[in-house]
Amino acid sequence: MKNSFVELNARERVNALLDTENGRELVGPFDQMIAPNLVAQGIVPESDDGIVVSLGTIGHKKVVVIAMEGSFQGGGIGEVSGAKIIAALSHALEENQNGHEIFPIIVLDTGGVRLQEANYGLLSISEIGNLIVALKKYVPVIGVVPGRVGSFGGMSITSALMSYLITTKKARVGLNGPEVIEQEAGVREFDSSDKDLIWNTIGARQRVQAQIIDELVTDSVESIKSAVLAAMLERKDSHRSENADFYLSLLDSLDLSKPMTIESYNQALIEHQAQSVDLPVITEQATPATTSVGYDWFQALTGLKNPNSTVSTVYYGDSKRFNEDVVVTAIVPDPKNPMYRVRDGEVGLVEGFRMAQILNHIYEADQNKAVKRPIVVVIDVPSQAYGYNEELIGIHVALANSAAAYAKLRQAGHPIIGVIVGNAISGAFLAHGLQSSRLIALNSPAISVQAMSKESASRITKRSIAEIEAAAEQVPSIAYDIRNYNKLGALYRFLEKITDQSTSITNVNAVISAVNDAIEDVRRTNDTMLTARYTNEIAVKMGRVETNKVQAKMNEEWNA
Amino acid sequence: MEKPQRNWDTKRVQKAQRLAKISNLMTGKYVETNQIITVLEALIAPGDKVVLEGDNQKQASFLSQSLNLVNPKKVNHLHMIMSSISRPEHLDIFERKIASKIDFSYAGAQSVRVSQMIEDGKMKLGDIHTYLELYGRLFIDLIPNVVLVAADKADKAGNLYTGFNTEETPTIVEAAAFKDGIVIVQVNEVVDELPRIDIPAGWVDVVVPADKPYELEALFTRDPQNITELQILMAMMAIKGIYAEHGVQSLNHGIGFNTAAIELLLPTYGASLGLKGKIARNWVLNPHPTIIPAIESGWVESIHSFGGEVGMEKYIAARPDIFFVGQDGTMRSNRVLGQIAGQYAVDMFIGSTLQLDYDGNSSTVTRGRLSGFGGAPNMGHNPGGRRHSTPAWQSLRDQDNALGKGQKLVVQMVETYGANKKPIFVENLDALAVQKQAGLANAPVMIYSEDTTHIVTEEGIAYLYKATSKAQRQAAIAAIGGVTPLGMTSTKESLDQLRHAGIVKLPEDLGIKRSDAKRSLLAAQTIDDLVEWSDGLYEPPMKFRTWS
Amino acid sequence: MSTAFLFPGQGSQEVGMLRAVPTQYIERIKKITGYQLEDLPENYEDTVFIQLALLVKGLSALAAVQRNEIRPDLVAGHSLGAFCAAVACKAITFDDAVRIVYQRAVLMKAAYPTGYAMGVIVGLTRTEVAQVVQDTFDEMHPVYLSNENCPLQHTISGEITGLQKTLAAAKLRQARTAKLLKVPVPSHCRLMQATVAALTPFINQITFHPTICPYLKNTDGRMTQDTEVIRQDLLENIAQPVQWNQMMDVAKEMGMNLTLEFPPGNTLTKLIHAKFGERSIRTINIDQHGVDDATFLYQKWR
Amino acid sequence: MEQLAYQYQTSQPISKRVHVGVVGSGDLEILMFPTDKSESTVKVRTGSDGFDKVWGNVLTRFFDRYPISADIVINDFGATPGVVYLRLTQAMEELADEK
Repeated sequence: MKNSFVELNARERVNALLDTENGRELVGPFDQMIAPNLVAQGIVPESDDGIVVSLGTIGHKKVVVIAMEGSFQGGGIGEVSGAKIIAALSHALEENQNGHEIFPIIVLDTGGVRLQEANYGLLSISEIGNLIVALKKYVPVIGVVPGRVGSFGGMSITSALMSYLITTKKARVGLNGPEVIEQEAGVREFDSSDKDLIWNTIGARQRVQAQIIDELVTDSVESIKSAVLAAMLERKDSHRSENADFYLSLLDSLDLSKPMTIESYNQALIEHQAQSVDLPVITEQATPATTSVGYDWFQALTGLKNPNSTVSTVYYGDSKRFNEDVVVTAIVPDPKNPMYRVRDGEVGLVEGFRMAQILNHIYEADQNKAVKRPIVVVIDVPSQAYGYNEELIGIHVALANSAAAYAKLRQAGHPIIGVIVGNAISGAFLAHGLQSSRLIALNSPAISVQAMSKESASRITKRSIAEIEAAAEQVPSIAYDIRNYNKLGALYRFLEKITDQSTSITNVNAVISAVNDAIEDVRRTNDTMLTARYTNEIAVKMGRVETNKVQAKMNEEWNA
Repeated sequence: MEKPQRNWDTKRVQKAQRLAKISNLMTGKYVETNQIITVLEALIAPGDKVVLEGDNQKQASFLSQSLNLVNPKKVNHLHMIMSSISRPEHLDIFERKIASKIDFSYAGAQSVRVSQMIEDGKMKLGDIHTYLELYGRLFIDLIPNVVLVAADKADKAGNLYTGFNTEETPTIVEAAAFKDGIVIVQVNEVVDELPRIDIPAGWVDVVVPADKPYELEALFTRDPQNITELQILMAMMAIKGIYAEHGVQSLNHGIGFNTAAIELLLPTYGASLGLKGKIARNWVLNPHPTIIPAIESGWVESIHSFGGEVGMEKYIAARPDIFFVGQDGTMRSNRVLGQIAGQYAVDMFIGSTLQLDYDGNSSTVTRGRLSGFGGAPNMGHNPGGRRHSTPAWQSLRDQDNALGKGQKLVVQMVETYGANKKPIFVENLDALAVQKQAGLANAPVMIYSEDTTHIVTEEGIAYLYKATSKAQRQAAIAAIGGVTPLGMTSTKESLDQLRHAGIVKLPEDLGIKRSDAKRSLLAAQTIDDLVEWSDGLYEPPMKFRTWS
Repeated sequence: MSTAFLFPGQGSQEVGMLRAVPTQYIERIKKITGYQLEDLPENYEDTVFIQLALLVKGLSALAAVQRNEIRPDLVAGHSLGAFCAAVACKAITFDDAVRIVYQRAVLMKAAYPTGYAMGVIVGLTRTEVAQVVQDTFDEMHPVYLSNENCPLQHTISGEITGLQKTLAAAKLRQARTAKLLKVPVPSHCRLMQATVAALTPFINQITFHPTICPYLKNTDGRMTQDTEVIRQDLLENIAQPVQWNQMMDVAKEMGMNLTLEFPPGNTLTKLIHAKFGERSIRTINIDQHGVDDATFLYQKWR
Repeated sequence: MEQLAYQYQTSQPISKRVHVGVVGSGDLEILMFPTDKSESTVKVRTGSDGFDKVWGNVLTRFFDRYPISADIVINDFGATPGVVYLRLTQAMEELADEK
């Protein structure tokens, strides 16, 4: 009888994939790198923080296998667990850059960001995504979603960045968990108690139809291992995160003003031929096209007057207001958007793919230039879109396209400077902002930086809102305010004196000057990655202490 | 000597009179579905002994619902005899004062209300019987006036097909048909030709097509997904330390995850011990889906079943070498014969329980719940008059006694702490309090200490039959009693002595490595795996569906 | 499908819960009792406010649900919730429920204006809790075993210092949780016997009507449709333990497979999940979904 | 979460470190580290409050039967005493494997 892979725990899964008993676990349980943030909140930690990293071979090819333990805290990514993945992938990247081929294999079983460490999860996931984009230049990054938890949240965005995804029919893959969609959008949008609906929408069998995963295999150690090996040997890559034109033309052909049936979507998908889609055109007009903090800052930073985009929620424009010519990007609300879950400035399907399209256009335009234009990202995104259509089509793929495009530009030498002028939440932030080389933030109490609304976090973690707020007093990463966010070391510059979100001359000048500094800093250090996030002074002292510990440990053990 | 004059056929006359009242409603033996209440009111008299068929699985639900709708002024003070009290209306007829007295065996699904109604005097308790006592007494002093039963199909003449779910229907019908009782049958379907005749028309008085097929519960399906490593460890110990040790050939498994684990380990762990063909060949067993891998890999020679199991029909039909299948190709179950076989004809009974006292008496009755018994008391005891020559039976023989005889193996398998993190071992069984509350003659013990030969916990096996005194017996239970208050009374010294004497064995004594107790050892880990083993013949009901 | 309407009792109240209650209900209460319900934090210390507020919260939701043509197959209310249940099965009218509850609360408060409360112990069996209560009993600071919410969740009622002592002792005997509840009176124990006597003539004046479905009794977990039995249950439940655990067992045995928990909170839904798991009974919580979405769910799953 | 600490006088040193289990629902992980002392220390973090006495009993029974000397770390997510004892004895088997 076949030996189930799904049944195994993370460590067993890793060992099952590797050629017999040749694995060497790195930063394992005996290193006792536990999550202090969990202990501080009265939650039992695990000695490996839910991540198993092993070096070894598959089919005699060198691999690093990384697996999430789904039964520990839903496989959520916190600081330590995130840092283990980041450190492992960093080493894998270095090895490949040095001509030593090593394949990263990632076994996903995760709800995404670990809500008890929220912002650490978001930071880590963006850094993991960046490394995957970099690694794909050398080797395919293979993802396996065996099932139990499946792959959700920010880690689904990560999954869409991977070259090739293998699952069993026991897996589910989606951005927002059913309970969160229900909480945010109501039970009529998505009934989280309706198992048929859930599995028919985001279960792996449908996900193959929807081209969101690449291969469905039977649940056995043998079949998963041979699928992984084949993907490695054949260097399989579906280029899922470079697919904007395909999806934009597809979305154009669909009526998404109401829930689509699964059959009609599948049919549309089969029949669809990718077409190139025109870029959005932004023109000035007499009256503002919308009202939002992000829109105001887009105007202020580009100097455009009442700009109006042919894609009502997505803006970009050249600006001469900085020391160098830059391109400014923004996502804004459209209260009349036919995509009814994307009316308050959320990042939805169109927004993710459009941003990717725009960025790819810039990439191509600058491809042969010695100096790549900086991108200034205006960040005011209240959340990703929570909706049924969004999950059916695969909003995480849209967000991954945007994140991948930002990462690609940065890695090609475009300084990406994010300016947090409004909310920076969850998947929206991962898609639009967190791939920035440097982040700058205003000090307004109206700004929230988080992974999930308090109401949803309360439902998922089974804690009351009062309990969550009390815990935030102890643990800055789960706070919602920008002052606490600054403590994590994630900001290049915290504009403490700007305590409102207005585009007053003083405010705008301060931001422009901070952006100029940031661009110069990136240029000076030739920095194309995100390491500055955890190597700066605040991060080393208090914000990312565990990340640095894990890095040091991994450095010690990788070559041991 | 002057012989008094009397009529010898009063019951027959009375039956004829009753049936005459509905002659205008009858076409042959048939009455219309919508006439059933009138029919019941005419045929059942106040004070009648009525058997209402509620088995473990099959329920005469149309007739029970209809009985609940009769006029209590016409029909009342019924003395109900039911093997299983399973449905709300089984109690509603007492609330409505249609019935007043009950004799039953099992009330798992209605145990709280049964307990309340007996306490409140709404239900007068005859007795709680083991199955065989109840069936037996249908022919002694609980002879029914009317029986209300269910069949799958009837033909025009009134012959019945009960098929897979024959269970106790023929026995109930027989008790009435040959003693001038009235037999009323609900049928799912009327057909021209039956697949086979399970009950002849001559035993049947009234047939009524039901509005809906009778209620049928899948009671014996355990999803392998929920089997834990502890259960696997205990199953390994049982296979090696009991099945192999005693050479158990014929047996019954109680229902539960513990026994499901054993069934799923036979083709893997059992095979690795080279036990195939040597143990567990002949079974009396409900058709547990978890037995499929053992059947498919050639472990099982025969299975006789008490009842059917939803979803197993096609699989069983395709395995007539194993199951009891009629010429028509469908299984016939028989609870009475199964119970007899389980009591008299097997080497071993093994099952779980909810409470064990310090002497090893076991009960599934807990506070406020008068659940009665399933088959366990019949299977789980050693009939004193039995004489058997199988190796397993003989292995328990007292060698010092010239007239000594063997014994049936009666094994209880429990984790020391239950799911609610409370000890399984208790000083006093809840059954005692329930006895007091309900005014029962006997405390509702399921299996008596004197019959229990082995107890298996996650810590080891206690071979209780080897204990020479009550104190030693208790020490043996304590030695495998974990950290329950009883277990904490066991010292290292006591354990060592008991191990030395072979009265207690730990996994290491059996050569079992605890780390091997993994789910990957199960021949099937999911319901899907069972379907695959069965070549797609097993069709799990919706509630066991695995989402994918 | 068999649908049960479930109504929570004291302890479920949350500051701000009256905000969503239509003003006509608040005015009706005022008209009947003269009591002005004001949703101020300090009022949540007062059992009269709490009881009337919970009643109106539950009954206003009930009216909305009834407008959507959802009918119960059985009803059960926990303690004060029993009055909502009695309204839901039409045994008493809204106005009469308000009258009785107001009278009941005033009498309870008068009997124990301060210094008394209830506590909850999780993780011990009823026998174990009874033992703790017995071992720590002190005539001067009396504490009694009260409600059985599920097999491992029981409440105790009595004088505050006594409660604290008993709760501490329960902790030492391995209770998972042992804490005071937001209930400022010692309900459901013999300390309320005089209150029962005082309420008797009042409740006897109320007209009871034939019920539309069975009602589950607080005092002994039985189901009944007998209005006089319901009257006695509503009267005596203040002085007797609520047999919630048994009520839910009986409901399950009667075929309950869908529950609608009325606001505020989700305590009773959580108890159902703890007792029966999350699969066998479908639960709909009105506080979580609102009446409209709850109706949508009811229609979808019924 | 409760953090509990226990100490036992023991006699049999262990030769290597071992790790078993997962901190998932109803389960726990156990790590054993060798020590030079003739005692065992056990640090328990458990998500189920109120079981300190049961933990003491499980450990006492374990060390009574297997008097090893080790520094032990346990992270528990609601395991029953049976599962705790299983994992402890599985750790013992892993220790024996090497020998």
